[in-house]
Amino acid sequence: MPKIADILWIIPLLPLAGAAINGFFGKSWPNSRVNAVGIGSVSLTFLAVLELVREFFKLPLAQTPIMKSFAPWLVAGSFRVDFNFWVDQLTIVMLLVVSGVGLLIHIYSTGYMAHEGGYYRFFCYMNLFMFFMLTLVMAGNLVLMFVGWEGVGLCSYLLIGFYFLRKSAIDAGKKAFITTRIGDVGFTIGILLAFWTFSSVDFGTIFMKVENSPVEAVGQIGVLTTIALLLLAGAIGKSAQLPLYVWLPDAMEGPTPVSALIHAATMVTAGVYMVARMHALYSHALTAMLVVATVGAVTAFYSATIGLVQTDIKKVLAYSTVSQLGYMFLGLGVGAYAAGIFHLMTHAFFKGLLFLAAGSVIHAMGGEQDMRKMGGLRKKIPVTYWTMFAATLAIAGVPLFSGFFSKEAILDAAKDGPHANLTLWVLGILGAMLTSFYMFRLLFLTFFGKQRYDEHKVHVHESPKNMLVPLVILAVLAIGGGWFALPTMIGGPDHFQNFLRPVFEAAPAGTAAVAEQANTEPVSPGAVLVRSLLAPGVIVALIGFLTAWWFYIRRPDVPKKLAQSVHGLYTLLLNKYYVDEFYLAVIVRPLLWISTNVLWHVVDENLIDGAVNGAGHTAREIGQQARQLQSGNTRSYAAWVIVGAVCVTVLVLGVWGMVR
Amino acid sequence: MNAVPTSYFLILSAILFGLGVIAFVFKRNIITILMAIELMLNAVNLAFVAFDRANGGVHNGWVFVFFVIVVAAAEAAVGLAVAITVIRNRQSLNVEDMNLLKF
Amino acid sequence: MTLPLIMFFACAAIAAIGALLVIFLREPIHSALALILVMVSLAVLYLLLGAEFIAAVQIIVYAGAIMVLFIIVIMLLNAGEEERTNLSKMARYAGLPLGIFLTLDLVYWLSHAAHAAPAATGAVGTVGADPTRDLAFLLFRSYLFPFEITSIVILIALLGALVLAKRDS
Amino acid sequence: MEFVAQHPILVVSIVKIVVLLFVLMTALAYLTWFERKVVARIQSRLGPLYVGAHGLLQPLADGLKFLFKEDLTPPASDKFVYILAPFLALSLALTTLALIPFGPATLTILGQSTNLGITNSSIGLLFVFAITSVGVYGVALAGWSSNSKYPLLGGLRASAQMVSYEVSLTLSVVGVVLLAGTLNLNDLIYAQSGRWFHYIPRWNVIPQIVGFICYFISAIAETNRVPFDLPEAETELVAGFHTEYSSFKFAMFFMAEYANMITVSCLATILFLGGWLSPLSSAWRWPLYLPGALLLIGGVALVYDTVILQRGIARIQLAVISSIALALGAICLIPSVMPIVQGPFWFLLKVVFLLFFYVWTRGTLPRFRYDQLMDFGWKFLLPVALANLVVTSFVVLVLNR
Repeated sequence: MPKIADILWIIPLLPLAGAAINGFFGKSWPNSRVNAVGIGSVSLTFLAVLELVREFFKLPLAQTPIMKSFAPWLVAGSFRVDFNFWVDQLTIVMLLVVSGVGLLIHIYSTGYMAHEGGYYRFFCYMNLFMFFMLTLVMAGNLVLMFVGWEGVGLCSYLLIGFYFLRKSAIDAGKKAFITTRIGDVGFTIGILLAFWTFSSVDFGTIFMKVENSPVEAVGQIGVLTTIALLLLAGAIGKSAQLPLYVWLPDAMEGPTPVSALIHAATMVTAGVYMVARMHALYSHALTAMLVVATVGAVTAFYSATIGLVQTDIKKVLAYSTVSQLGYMFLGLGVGAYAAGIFHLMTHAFFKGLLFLAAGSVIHAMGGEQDMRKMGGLRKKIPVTYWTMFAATLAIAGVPLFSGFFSKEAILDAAKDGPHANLTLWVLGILGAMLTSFYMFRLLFLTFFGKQRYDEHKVHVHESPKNMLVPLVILAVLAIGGGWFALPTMIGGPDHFQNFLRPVFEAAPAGTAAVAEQANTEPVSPGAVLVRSLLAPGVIVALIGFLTAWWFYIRRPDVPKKLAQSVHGLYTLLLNKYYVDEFYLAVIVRPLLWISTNVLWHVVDENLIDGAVNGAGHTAREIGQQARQLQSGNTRSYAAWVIVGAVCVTVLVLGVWGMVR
Repeated sequence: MNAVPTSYFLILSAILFGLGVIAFVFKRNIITILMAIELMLNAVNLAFVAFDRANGGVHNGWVFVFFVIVVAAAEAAVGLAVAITVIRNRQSLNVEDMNLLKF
Repeated sequence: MTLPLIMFFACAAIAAIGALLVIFLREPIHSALALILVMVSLAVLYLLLGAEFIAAVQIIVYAGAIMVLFIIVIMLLNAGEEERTNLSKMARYAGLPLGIFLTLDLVYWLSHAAHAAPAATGAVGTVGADPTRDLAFLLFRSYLFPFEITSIVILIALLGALVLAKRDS
Repeated sequence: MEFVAQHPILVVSIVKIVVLLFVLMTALAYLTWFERKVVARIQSRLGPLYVGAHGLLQPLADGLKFLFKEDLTPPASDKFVYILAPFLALSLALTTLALIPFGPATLTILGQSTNLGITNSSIGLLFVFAITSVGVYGVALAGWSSNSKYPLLGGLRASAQMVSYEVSLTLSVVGVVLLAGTLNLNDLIYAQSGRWFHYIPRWNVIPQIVGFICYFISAIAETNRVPFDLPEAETELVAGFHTEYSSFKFAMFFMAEYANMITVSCLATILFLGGWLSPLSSAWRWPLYLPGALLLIGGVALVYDTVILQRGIARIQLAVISSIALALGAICLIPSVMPIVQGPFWFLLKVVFLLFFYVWTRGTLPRFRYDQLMDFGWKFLLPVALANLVVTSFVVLVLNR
């Protein structure tokens, strides 16, 4: 058996094959067979990844990262792009997350989508997404990464617009596509600039060259900073940060598994991954770092506030996703790359779980998404309840749950990391409080209190096995996913960060952060434990929980009063700060006007059409004159032939004669 | 006995070819025009054989004559078939009546 | 004045006259006969050039097959005299002068080419003991592939002629 | 005159041509007599009887008749071609014979050793075919130029038939050429010399029996003879291509047809029956006397006939003929002449045999229908000839290994 490391391409290609098969033949197939192909391919991928991990751990550190080029792709002068893959610890983490969570969600979908039309289409898209995501993660150069980048964008567009009969769905799809595209423009330019600067798009070369170039301090905008910021633009678009976050909430139009896989667990974290992958660059462009951190923190807080008042269960989760992504950016921005990735992983677990659980709830409620029409579901759907509860604890950052470790790591780095920045830290803390508040609000509204739905209309029922199993597995992960860092509670090492160190130690900031993480001043483990239990994050989480409990269990009438008392603020939040309206007025409308009145009516109709028609017209005129030659009389043609013959003979023989 | 100089043959072939060309332009009858083509081919063959003798040695020239003859046969077969069909449709042998293929 | 020369001039005259007749006779069948005359005289010239085999083939294929085909077609369509329409200005004004010019041009250059070419080897006849055998070797050894191709050409021509001439009823 | 002296070959050739032509003409004339007699016997009739003894002067009478008949030329006909056609037919038919070797190269005239035959081309066979292939024109042109329905149809049929059968004719012969490895007729004959088991002559008939049959059938078709005589099928188109012809032009067609018969028979003899080679073992000496002896016996028989049976003019005639026969027999017995005569003797014997075969088929077989004819030619004869060719070439290949 060949080593997976030698045939890395098999990993992304398996899902692609699945997609192709389902896409071409799935239409007439029964669901079971579609499942076999779809899930089969993904699970094979997962196994391949596991095998790869095994081999990877066997490798001596010297031989990592694995860099393999399989074929030249684009070769033009000095510009050369290969199909080359790059596998290091970071990639390993991403691979595990993507393929693992992906597999679980595929399984979940078999239950959730069972009665939907276009079943094969769904799985075809999902597999395609897996393909692109894996390409993105494993890519060894910027261009190949960009392929995956755009590919996942495409798949997300297709899947958001999965119910293409619903206009809202289609619009949401378009919105997602276009919004992210705005960021991608920056990304593309960034790539070109990178090539122009480093005369290569391969990570290896780029990193090497970056290492040898001086660090650009804050406020100093050099080429590295420019590249970093441009790439960041793409990341912001993809990972739904301010100001391009608007597409993500609408993306909830898609089926819930899609929201879970693409818009919570994997795709939206592509930006984070990209920044982490290019950490060398960012560590040398401190301005960019600052921007990253700021964007992250602000987004974290901002979208959390919106999350407070949303009533649609999936919308709440969407905004919480945005804010969690903000946390990741914050982590990256303050140089705690490992922490950021750590949060990425845990978030993949608990947010995926939350979405799936929400999906299960919606499934139970027969498609109802408004939390005000739920309540008291605790007894009806216990499994969903418990899993969701676990996820909520995790995201709220309750100690011993995965979210706690990652979030704490980020906040610590923000408080007293090398790039520490107190304002950002404060924003983070507040965000954390809001997070725990709205999450518990969601939990209480959904599962506690009295039923606010009509018993006879809605027949609440627990979801089938193939939906619950992934829930449970994810719940376990959501709880235990963070225990790599368990020792830190008593001042021990953080295994996750140690594992990632080879990747990030290149970055001075990263190492510093990690080092700082590793040896907080050596006091007794008990003290450390106490401190970590009394960390601000935990406290605010507690506050959030209590407020939520007070509002929605103890005194359910308070929220309304509050809403009336601070009515303006409430509506503002409810309407998401009127950002969409703002964009519509400021950007979309003018753009539309210009493209209609200028580009269309002036440029297209007069200039372009004019040119084209003109060309055609002239050609026709010439033809009109020339066709007179073609009299249709064979003898004339014969005569013409002779003319030609004479010309040739005179020419050839004449010239030949001259030569002789 | 001494041979005929090669140039004589070549000149003859040139003349025949020219006559073929003229016939090709001046005849109105499809079939005759096809004949004119045959005439030209023959002229060429003569040139081939003459040159072959002039060069002596291996008879590559003959081989080409051979191929020319084959092609001529094929050409005659197809050409006449075409002529027959055309004549059937146009009820005329005069090429000047077959002037639909224009403008 | 030697025998070959006499024969050459006789045949050349016959051939040239025949070609002229092809042009000036109006009855297609007469033109065909004139053409046959040309071919036969050419065959004799080939003999004179020592190309017996070619001469035989010339007669068998051209006179014996192709021209027979022509004559049969003429008989089938029973083609009468051709009428002297003159619709094509091009042919009328450009055709004749250019044709004549081409002829003279070729004559001029070919006669020169002949001078350039090695002088005709002495005896009528050929180098190899049995030229026909040589030709056979050439055809089936050196030129085997083209030879096969010609067979395919013939086949295709056959089918084409069949398809074209078949009256679809 | 000294030009001729420079080229004695011319003289020799001319002499040979004259002799051959004379012999051939008589042969043609008496071939008609022969045919009529044989057919008559087959149909249990007596055949020509009154003109001379055994109707032997019948051909002469016919010739005179042809000469003195009025020579009609249809006014609507294309005069030139109309006249050209029969000349073409006859001349071509006769030309072919120029290539036939009647005996081995033993004769010496004007110090030039030459074979019994006018030329000896290295590709004689091809030339024979070349000329026969051109033979179509006589018929076709005749049909066209008469400018009348029946001849036109006859001409079309004739040309189509001849062209089609020419293919299988040629193909059937290629086998022989493969075996001999030459196109020269003499060499073709020499290639057949020798014996199997000391007695069976090495003639091509035995290995090439299929080819022989194919050849003979297509030869009959080629010469428009029964059962392939559709071009002149009386019941359908009066007399076919020569309907409009009369008197001597008609005679020319007539002669051409018989000349062609002789030609193909000669060819068959050369290709398949070992030409002039004697079937008897050369170990014996007595076969040398055979020609003379036979002639003498014939002469004696004629003398008996003259004396006992005939009366009047016939007596004189037969007396002349018998004396000629006896004289010839005597000449053939002269030792110096004897070897020269052997070749022609056997050759003629074989040819006559084949001609008899011709007549025999005519006497017995009915006529084909046109589509049958074509089907037979293309769908049966051609494939068989091809198969024969393939097999032969394979065998040759194996044997040469």
